[in-house]
Amino acid sequence: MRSRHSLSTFLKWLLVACAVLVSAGFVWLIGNSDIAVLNPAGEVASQQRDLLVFAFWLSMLVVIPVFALTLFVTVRYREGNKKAAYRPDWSHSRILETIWWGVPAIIIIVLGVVTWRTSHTLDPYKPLADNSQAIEIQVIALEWKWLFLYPEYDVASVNLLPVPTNRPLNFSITSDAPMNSFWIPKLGSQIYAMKGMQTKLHLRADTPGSYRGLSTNISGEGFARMGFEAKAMSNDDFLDWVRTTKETDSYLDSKSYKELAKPSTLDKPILFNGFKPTLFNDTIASWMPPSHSKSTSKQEGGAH
Amino acid sequence: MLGRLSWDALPSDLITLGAAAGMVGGGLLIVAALTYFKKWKWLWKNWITSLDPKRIGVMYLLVAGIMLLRGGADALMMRLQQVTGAGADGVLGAEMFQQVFSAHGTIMIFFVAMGLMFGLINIILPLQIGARDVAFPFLNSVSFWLFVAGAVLINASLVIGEFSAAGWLAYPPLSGLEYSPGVGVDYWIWSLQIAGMGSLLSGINFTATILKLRAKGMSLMKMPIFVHSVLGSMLLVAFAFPILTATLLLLSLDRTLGMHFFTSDFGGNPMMYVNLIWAWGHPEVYILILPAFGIFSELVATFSRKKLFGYTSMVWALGAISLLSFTVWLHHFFTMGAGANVNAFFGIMTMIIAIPTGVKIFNWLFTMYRGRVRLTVPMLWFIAFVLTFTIGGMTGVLLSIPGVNFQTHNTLFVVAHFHNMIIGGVVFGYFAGLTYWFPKIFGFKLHERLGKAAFWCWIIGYLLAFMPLYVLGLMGAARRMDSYDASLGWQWLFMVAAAGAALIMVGVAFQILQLIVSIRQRKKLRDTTGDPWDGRTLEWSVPSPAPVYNFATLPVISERDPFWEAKQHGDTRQAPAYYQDIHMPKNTGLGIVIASIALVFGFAVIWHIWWLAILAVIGIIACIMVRANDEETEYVIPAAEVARIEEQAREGAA
Amino acid sequence: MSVIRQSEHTEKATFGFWLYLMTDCVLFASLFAVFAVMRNSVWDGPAGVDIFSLPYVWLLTMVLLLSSFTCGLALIAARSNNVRKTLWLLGLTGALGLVFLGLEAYEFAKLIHEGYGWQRSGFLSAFFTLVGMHGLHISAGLIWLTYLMPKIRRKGLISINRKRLLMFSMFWHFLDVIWIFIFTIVYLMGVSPL
Amino acid sequence: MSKQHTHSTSSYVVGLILAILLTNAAFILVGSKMLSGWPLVFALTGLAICQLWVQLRYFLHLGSESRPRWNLMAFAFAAVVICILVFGSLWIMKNLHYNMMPDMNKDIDREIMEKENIYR
Repeated sequence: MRSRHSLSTFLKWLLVACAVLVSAGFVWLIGNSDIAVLNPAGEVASQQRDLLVFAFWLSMLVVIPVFALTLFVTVRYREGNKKAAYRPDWSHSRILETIWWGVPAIIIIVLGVVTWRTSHTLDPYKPLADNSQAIEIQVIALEWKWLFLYPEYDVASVNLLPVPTNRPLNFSITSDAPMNSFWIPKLGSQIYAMKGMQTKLHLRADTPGSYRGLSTNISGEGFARMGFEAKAMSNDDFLDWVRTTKETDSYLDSKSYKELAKPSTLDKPILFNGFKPTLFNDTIASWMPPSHSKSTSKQEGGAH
Repeated sequence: MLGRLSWDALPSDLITLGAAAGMVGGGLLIVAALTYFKKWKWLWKNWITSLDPKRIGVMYLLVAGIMLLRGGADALMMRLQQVTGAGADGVLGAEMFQQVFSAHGTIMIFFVAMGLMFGLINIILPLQIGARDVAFPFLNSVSFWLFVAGAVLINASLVIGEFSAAGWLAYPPLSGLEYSPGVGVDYWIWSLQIAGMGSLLSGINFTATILKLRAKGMSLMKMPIFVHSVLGSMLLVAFAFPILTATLLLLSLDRTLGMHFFTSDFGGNPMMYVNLIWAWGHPEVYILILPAFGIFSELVATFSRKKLFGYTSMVWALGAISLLSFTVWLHHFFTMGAGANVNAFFGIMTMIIAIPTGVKIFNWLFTMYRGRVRLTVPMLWFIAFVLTFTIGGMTGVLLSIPGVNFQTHNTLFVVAHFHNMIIGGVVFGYFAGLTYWFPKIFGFKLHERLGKAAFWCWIIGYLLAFMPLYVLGLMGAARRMDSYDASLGWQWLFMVAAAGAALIMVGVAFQILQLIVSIRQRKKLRDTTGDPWDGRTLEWSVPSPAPVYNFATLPVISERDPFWEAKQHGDTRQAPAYYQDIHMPKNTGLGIVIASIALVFGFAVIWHIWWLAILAVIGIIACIMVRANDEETEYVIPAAEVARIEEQAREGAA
Repeated sequence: MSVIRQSEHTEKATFGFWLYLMTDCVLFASLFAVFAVMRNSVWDGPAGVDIFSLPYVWLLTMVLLLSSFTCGLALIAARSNNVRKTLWLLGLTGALGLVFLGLEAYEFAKLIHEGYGWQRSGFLSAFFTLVGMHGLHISAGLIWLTYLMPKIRRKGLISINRKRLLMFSMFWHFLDVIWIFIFTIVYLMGVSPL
Repeated sequence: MSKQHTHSTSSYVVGLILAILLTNAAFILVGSKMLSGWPLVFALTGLAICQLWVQLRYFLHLGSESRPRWNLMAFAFAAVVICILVFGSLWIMKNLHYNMMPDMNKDIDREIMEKENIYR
């Protein structure tokens, strides 16, 4: 039985090779700080990393037995192995079937409870439970750059998002472009940016550093170059940044906004020492019925 | 007169020009060859006008194979772009790259996966339920030709005009007139609309076939699992595709008549589009995977020489998956901001699907347990499927948790996940089914060693191509990006992925080679018995290739795996006492005519040639009336002829 | 063709046709969902209450209901092999259908004339598409009828014509079923703001 | 659909009368302004579903076929899918709309904070 021999040798080596590759992969994956999602720098992203890891190991409860069983039955019950039992009509076992309806069901119940709870605790709309003073940031997705407005400090920037660490970041997000998705992997949770609508996102940066931000939703030709830099710094440094930005001499009014909103990509961030206070709401209102800007009490344009 | 159509619509850049020239040239070459070898009449009589589901099935497989090459070429170009896009524009540039990946997704789902699925269903389903035909043979031909018309239209965009650059599901407002004023999105809409109409008709057709044409005695719980899986899948087609039809209709009304369903202003609501397209899109995934599950169930039992384990569980699992697939669609847009309750509900519904799916996997493995497992090529696909699909299922469960999804949505992690399911599940399943049933279709087996070579290229290539994407996704790489900062250090991972894609293409080359070699060695590989694998279900009880009428006398069933049981009792291949006349549907060319007119209609609407569109509508109505007028749609195979054919087959086997 | 084979054919065909009608239900359901979502998306334009006239809709409803009724009677007449009566009732069905279509076309024309076309707002787009889709089906039914009636006149109520008639009646009743939801959701709920 | 021999003119007449009654009830309900808001919506939906049943029963003779009743089952499956699609879409869109309206965000913040027991 030459073929049987070569088959089992082959499978043995395949198994060893796979095990080595997979473990090497894991070691590399865990040790590599480039893996943004697994190396969070903010409160929300940390919780999400923990959730990811938890769910991963939970599903391993099924994955590992399936892998082991697959290899076992393939090798053990291969046709050449006449020593193995053969029962061609055995096709039903209440106990076994109960096990594999039951065990996955229990795992899913556990995961379901966790999902229900974390969907609420990690809801992007939920303000963080943090007593330090939150900072409001308005975000407008443009073709193809990100505009950040700091209403409390009256400064604005494009493709640069300086934030203080250890203070809740309350983002209000809209778009003056096709649908985009606002995401800073190291800080956590992305959410869509859409015209005439406002979405909310609550994050916090815990470690100072420079983090990559991007749009994950295709929004036209320049979409891949729509990245920005989120700079987390101490509160003092942040206030310093506000102060220096205040000293520049470009103001963002309706006219310069219109210019900025034209489709283009940028190589360098732009800073503004101030902006028209109603800019964010005006942008949303420009995609709402004319009556909306006149009287905000009347609600129209959507489902009830 | 010609709407928006002008000379400017012809391609101007080199890559498109080359592809277009290649396509047109290839077409001309085929036409020339057919003319030279005087094969037109043969083609018309035996194939184009045929209403035999086995022939229609083969044509589906052929078209799907050709489209696989096109979609594969797109995939290679995408990988090339992303390898060269590290801090640079890359070989294609953003605009063309976006067209390429939009075409890749659309083609692979609608014209490769759906084509392989309908091909195998057409060939095998009537045989497995002991029927001579499908419920509506003419409708079947119309469905197939509409599918071809859709495929032609999507390829025509390469030569005349442009294709959509808005992704395979074309979210507005990007796909609206405001941001995509060209014809690209219209090509996308109408090729899907036409092919989708064909799929919808097929869904109705096969549902009716299964429910009305089963052999005597084949109750629902005695049907082969493949038939169950097709029933689930076809019900989903029948009830999910109308949503697609409606959604595409509304988008095209926005674009052509200036309506405001999904526009940003005048009260349009793009979120409704996302909602609707996924209400179709999620069941669509299950439409593709269910028949693959069915195929695996058949071949695991056959190649383990053992009854399928837990038949009843399998049926309930299929039913549960079919129904649940309609209740999970929001998990494709957790990040739109619907709130915690909605997200949690749809997340949990999604996870629940993992339970019946897991049950199926364990049942398959326990079918092998205490069996005699032959590691043939279909079995290799199966084992690879179990391993990859389990990984894909695991990442799917991760993605279904909203809290995790917020960190992985729209990244390459998602791309890796669904390729895991679609390649590892759907494609492997259909390849396994193709190898398994090939002798029944053509009368000879496929070359085994070349099949194994193709398999190893596919599986290793697949791992190389998609495992790096999981990692890239976790690194924060968005899907569909044509370039990225070189400093991110992603280029080598994209190179590995590109190498994997290339290896998959080598696998495809092996498959083509396998086909050629098998045809050349068809005498050696001939299946004389009609039962090359020691099969269990009815399709193996007839000669290979199956005669046009499938069964000389319609079988009567008393248990599951009827052919296996018959073999245990030794009563197969007995000539019946007498034969009867058999009624079969006559050939008709109206199917291809209707589809051609539909193609003209689609083209006319895309380019705003309104008079032509109106003419086409009139033409289609006229064709339907002509068909309705035709009251002699069947011909008779006399009993003596049946006896002669059967006798010949029996001699061949002896 | 033998009697048994013909009845098998009819059963298969009517079941297939019923399945098609069910898929059409899902198509309409999608449009209803869109309408329900867009009913307030009037963009400062008219809402349902401003443009719908209930007596007019009532008239439309009655006309269609009657035509559904006469279609059913035609089926019974066909069963008792009364060709003349069948044709007469089918003619009435078609005439009522035509009246319905005319009334609907007039309503559409009036709205467009007043400047409330489908381009005006998301609400009006949804209205025109949903009601127009129903109208399109009615038109298809009328075309079917102009094809079917000469057939019955020429060849009488042979089995294939009976099959055609049965399928037509299913289609026509189905359109009346859809209309129940159109007059309820679009018109009646449209004039009573939530 | 195939076994319709038991149905006669009377079936259609009954159907017609019931349908007219139900239709008129719905129109009168709205015209007389007896109800408004959600109660009206529920009443109208109820009347529509009654009429749906009437027309299916008396015009389309659904449910009178011999077993297995595939027509009825197909209808039931379609009804389930339609309910999931329509009510699912409305639920999703209502939530999205609520969360997207800029003027409502203050309310949303407060609501979530109360529900999640967050105090500042």
